[in-house]
Amino acid sequence: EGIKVGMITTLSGGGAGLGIDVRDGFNLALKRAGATDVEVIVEDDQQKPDVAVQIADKMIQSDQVDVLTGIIWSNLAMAVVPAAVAQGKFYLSPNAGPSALAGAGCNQNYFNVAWQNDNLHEAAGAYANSAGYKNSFMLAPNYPAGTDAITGYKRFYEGAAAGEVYTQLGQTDYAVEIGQIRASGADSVFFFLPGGMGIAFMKQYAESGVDIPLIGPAFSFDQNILQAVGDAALGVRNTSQWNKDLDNEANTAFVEAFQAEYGRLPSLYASQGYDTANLLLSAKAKADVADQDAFRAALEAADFASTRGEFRFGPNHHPIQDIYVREVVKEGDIYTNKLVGVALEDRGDAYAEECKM
Amino acid sequence: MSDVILDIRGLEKSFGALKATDGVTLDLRRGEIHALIGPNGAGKSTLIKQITGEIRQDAGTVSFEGQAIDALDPAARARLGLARSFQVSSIVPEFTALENTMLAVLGAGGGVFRFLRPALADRGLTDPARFHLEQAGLALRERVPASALSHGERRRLEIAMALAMRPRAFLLDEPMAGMGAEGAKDLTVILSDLRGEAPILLVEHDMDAVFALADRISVLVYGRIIATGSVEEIRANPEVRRTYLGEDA
Amino acid sequence: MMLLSEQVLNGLQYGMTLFLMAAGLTLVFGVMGLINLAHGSLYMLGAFACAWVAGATGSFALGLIASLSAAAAAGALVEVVVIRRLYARDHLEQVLATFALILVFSEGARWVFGSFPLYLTLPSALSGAVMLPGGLQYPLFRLAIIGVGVAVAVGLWLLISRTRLGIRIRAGEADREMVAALGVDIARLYTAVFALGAALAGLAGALVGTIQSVQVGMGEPVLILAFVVIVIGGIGSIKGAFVAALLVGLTDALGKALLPSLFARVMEVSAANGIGTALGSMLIYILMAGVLIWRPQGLYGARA
Amino acid sequence: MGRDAALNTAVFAALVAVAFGAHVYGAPYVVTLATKAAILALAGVGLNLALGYGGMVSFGHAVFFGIGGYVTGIFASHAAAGTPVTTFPFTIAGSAEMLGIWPMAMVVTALAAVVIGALSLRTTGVYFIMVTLAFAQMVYYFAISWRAYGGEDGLSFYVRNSFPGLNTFAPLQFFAISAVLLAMAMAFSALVTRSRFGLALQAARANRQRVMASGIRPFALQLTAFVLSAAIVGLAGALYADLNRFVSPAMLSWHMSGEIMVFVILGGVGRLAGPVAGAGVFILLEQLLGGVSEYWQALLGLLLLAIVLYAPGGILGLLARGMRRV
Amino acid sequence: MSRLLELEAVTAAYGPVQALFGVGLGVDEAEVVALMGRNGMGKTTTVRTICRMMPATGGRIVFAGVDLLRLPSHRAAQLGIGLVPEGRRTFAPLTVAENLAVAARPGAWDLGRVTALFPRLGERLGQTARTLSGGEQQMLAIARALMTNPRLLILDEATEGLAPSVRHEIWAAIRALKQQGLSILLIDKSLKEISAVADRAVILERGETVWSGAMADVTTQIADRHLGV
Ligand SMILES: Nc1ncnc2c1ncn2[C@@H]1O[C@H](COP(=O)(O)OP(=O)(O)OP(=O)(O)O)[C@@H](O)[C@H]1O
Ligand SMILES: Nc1ncnc2c1ncn2[C@@H]1O[C@H](COP(=O)(O)OP(=O)(O)OP(=O)(O)O)[C@@H](O)[C@H]1O
Ligand SMILES: [Mg+2]
Ligand SMILES: [Mg+2]
Repeated sequence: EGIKVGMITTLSGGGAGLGIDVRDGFNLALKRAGATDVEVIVEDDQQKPDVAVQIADKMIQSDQVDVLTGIIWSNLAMAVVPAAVAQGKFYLSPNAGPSALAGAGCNQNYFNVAWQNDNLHEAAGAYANSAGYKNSFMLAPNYPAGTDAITGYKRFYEGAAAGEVYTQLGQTDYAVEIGQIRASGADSVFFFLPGGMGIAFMKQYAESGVDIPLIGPAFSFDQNILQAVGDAALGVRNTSQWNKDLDNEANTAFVEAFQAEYGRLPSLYASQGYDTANLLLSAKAKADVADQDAFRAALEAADFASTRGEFRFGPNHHPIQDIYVREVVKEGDIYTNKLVGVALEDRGDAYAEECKM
Repeated sequence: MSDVILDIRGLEKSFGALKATDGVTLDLRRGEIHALIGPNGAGKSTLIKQITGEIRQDAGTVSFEGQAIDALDPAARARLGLARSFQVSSIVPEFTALENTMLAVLGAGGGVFRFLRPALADRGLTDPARFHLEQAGLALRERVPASALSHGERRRLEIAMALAMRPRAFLLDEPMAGMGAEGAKDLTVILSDLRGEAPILLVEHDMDAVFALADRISVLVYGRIIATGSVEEIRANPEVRRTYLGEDA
Repeated sequence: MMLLSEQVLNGLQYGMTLFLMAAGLTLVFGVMGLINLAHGSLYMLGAFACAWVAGATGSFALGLIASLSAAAAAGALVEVVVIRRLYARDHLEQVLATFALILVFSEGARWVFGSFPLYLTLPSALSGAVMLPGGLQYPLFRLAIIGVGVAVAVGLWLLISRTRLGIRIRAGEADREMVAALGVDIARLYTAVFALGAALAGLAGALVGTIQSVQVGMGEPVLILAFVVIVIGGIGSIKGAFVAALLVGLTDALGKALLPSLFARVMEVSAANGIGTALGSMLIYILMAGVLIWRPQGLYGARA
Repeated sequence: MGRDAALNTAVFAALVAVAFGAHVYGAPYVVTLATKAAILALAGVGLNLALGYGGMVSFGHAVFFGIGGYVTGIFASHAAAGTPVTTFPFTIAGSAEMLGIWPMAMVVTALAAVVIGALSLRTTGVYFIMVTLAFAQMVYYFAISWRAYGGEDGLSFYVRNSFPGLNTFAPLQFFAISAVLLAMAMAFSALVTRSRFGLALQAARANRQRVMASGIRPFALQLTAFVLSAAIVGLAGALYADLNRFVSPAMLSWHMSGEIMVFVILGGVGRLAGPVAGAGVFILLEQLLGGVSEYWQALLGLLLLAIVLYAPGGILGLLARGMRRV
Repeated sequence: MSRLLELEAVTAAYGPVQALFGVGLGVDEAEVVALMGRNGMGKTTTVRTICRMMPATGGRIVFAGVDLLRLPSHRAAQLGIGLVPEGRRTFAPLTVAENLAVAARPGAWDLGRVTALFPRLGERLGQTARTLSGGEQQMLAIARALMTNPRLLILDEATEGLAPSVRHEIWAAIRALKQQGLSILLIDKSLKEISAVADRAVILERGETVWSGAMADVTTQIADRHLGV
């Protein structure tokens, strides 16, 4: 018997690239598995929380989906997930992992297949230690994900803080912050600036004549963004739970199939979409979605070949996984990442203890 | 009670180097039409604006019915009973002639903050408004939007609105302008009757009307009153004839 | 001390960037009186055109030319097809129409260029930092932006206040019908002005896009900032826009640089950071509200 | 006049018919969409009072929408958590009663509007547009960094507030609540705009000088209208928060102000049912086009353009002309 | 004498409301024609149709041999029609000098000559039109029209709001312009002054030409019937 999936994701406007990758990765997995009995309804949330809520209502009330997925942004997830799981739907997160949903607000029907929001930042902190940095300058936008980022970094980073600066959300000019970095005497710069903010920052940083090494989470270094940053990103170390050269069978097959299907290299987000679909398929093979408890148990088993290699869920349904260090390199004409090491092994998250389910 | 309704003393107003009014002293008495004439740019409209409070004077005082009103804003002065007409018609274009006039009635009568009863069904507003439209010769045009009135018709509307305020003193800035020969004739009759109701300070370039109506005339030249007197005195004043009337004889 | 002088320079530089972004809008909004929400889209178009042509040909100069011409052409087209029919109507209908244009431009750009940011980087002659007198390192390209900004400011000011074309544009804003009745082909004049405004938006997009990111949606924040600058300066005043841009740039830079540390003197660091940054984001709006409450017609605006 | 009233009633009736029809045909989502349209139309009716009749083009009305929403969200979340909203200067408990929350939302919004309005009304025209935007942006950035209530992530409260005798979770019943409030707001605004106050207010929009010369202070008129307008928008914000069971700074953003304004203009500025038609048509187009192409927003833009170009005075302007011809 | 301007059975409407129902008039080279009628009878509307500020719905308008009916407004002006509009319509935010520069076209009238005609304007070249007194604005409107060096000057109540002495000067100027061969179409309320300068008169009533003929033939009876004086 089939299963009905509602995918709410961002397909228009400035953030569309991420949603498109998640969707494409998800669809690729279904296609490769020949899963014709999984019906996917995709809707564009326009990156607006209210629209996402209304689409979720529609999918639950009218389409009567069994599983929801697809949301990219934490604030949209916060708007949709609690009400959806309260109505007995499963939600599989292919990207956002706000701490509220990992800790006290966790739910038995909510599974995160990507990471808890802090994870990549924590890994960056761990990497900073191993690289011998003692005095980091930290930079993130002034919103919850930004404060989480710096909190995450500091959770593992043991050195001193040369500066801790929050920027305006959506800021595009970083001359002031770069000036502060220059004056700070830092030996390393940790930054979390997703999307266009990161592009602008790295370009301006490269031109500024400051040459303190940068570290950041994968979000500013994904396949699509790197092409826009260009040389300015070369050599920068960043942390990710995935990379295209991760050596496992599932990943090799995924990267190859994705390129063949869409004519571009897959990104982090595509891999997450792909894993989410495979998790779903693995559970479907074991249990009927109508039998919630059985289906949930099947999901908890996470019995699928992840592109990340080892993958399992912690007690709060968030991944326990390795997080790697990558370096930006140029392969021919294309800017991409190369694995250079492991930052954290078998990392769960800091909020699991608060989760009572 | 004194006969002086409006008392203006030593008004001064400069725009940069230009003295638009330069120590103007003038009064308006019960029952009279006091005409104010003078060359273009002499400061007549500026003087009116200082009386209504649209422009603050640099020096001098304006008292109305014995009370100094220098501290009041235009709305407060209007509520005391000072009504003006504008040299360039100032109407609400999307309102009909009737609604424009109702606005004047409303301002004079008060009770603006009533929210629920339709104004157009409010006889307290519509009746006086219709009456004054009729007076100004616009009875047939009451439902026409003011934006669709011809220039002369707008001038008439301007008059209707001044009348509708039922003020205690009128300040009329060139009411005859644009009225056409016939309109000027009608208006002369209206104003002549009106002075019994409230005195009129009349700024006007139409000398036929001024000479026919005025009880007193003051002549303002470059911010200064150079003469005040009866029609005959002013007509005979050689300086007025030269600088203003432009008559050689 | 070094930091402060660098931040003042950053503020001035950011102000010049803002002016460049606002320049086209001053012309169209301040002088023609048209509320053009699609200004940001033309800015985006310029950046995309530049990135695309520079990418294809390897020449930044060709990219700049492409950005100017693409934006000007789009501007002229928009004026003839849409805007022209709206002059006589309520200002608000222009708002709706140009809002619709944003949707068309943004999604159109995404359709043509894809959803991912584009590559646009500095020409090598202008890349890197130079040493300023006083020992301050400063990116060369930003100095170039300052230069272009000043040139545009002077050029626009001369155009508007000193040429007959400028006089006619302003007269047209005051009374279109009357200007035409005096023998000026106002329709063509406005198309030309709109295209010029668009070209300036496109130029700004190409230049500023070079140091920021070239992607769909990049025009939106610009739009608001540009309006802020023009309004603070006083609508229709090029000088005002220029001064306001510098003022906003300085306020923003110094606010960001100083507020958190100022708050840190009276409270704990992370709280100070949060509050300082929040206040920093609001600062230019506080500035705008303050200026307008104090001078309702803007710094150099004519009192209505 | 009679014709306009008929048109306004017809537009409102169409919205109600859609909702009830959808309920009968078992499409609860369409009922939810109709509810969204009704709530946004309510905000539009509020804005129209300031913008359409008062000539105050506010580009910051999202601030009132958002404040209404946040009041609801804060009260509801405290009610759920069983904590007081504040203990200073006196204790205010959380609440999940719509009838209690609405007046609260309206009062708080109105207070904000008094402050913002009094300062903004020093300016006119485009300056007014931008000052109102400035205030909205300040509140927006404040909300983004206001950790206590979620910051940028917003605030979820999982359950809808309750209305005595109704199950607010049933889409049709919630629609009914919204539609009744919309109808009341429309009736109120119809009365106000025709009253003495409305006459003076509309005059003040077109010609301040004349209004002052008539002895009326435009400032008082406009501030009153601005506050009334804001209170209605605040109520809409409260309902919208309940519809989504969620509030976030997005409700305060300039996009939201712009969207409400677009509904009003699209429907027809200064027309009673304009916002209803505008919100309805916009949401309808969004739904219809969403499935057509990934680039549906471009199509939406083109359709909006067509409406602006060929329907001066918005949708209702077009309908009114159509009726006159018949 | 040749016809410069000819209107035949011109009709025009403001949206759905028809305002002109059949206006005919002609102006010859170097001729002054007065257009007369009570308030709201269509004088200004006629002038607006001639200047193409509003479309005519029917009839014929020919200027200097060119059919104006389909031409845009600025073409009519470029052909040599200069307008002093009702209500002045000076460009408020522009200075006096700029107001004059907007329209200037080469010819006998230039800045020097118009300021000689209106010395007051000469003193106020740098002042914005918004702050001019009413009469000063009127002078500016006339001067502005002259700066276009028109073949036909249309004056719609150009002496409104002017002090008597200035009015005398303007009438003198009109006579001088006529002498120099300029054609003038004139609307004014002062019958006395019109009589002294106009060659012919055309009287409108409810948007229609009801009388036209030599100025000298405008009897008191005609004036009483059509103009109310
Ligand atoms: N705001 C201002 N700035 C500068 N000059 C001004 C201002 N307002 C008026 N003036 C000047 O002050 C003088 C007086 O103007 P006012 O309008 O009072 O004249 P007036 O006597 O009414 O003339 P008219 O009979 O032509 O209407 C004029 O020279 C005018 O240019
Ligand atoms: N903008 C408009 N919209 C609709 N109707 C108008 C408009 N302007 C004028 N009318 C109408 O057209 C008719 C002719 O007006 P016009 O202005 O031509 O009169 P006029 O002879 O110039 O009068 P006046 O001596 O008052 O200037 C009038 O009935 C007037 O109401
Ligand atoms: Mg005057
Ligand atoms: Mg006329």
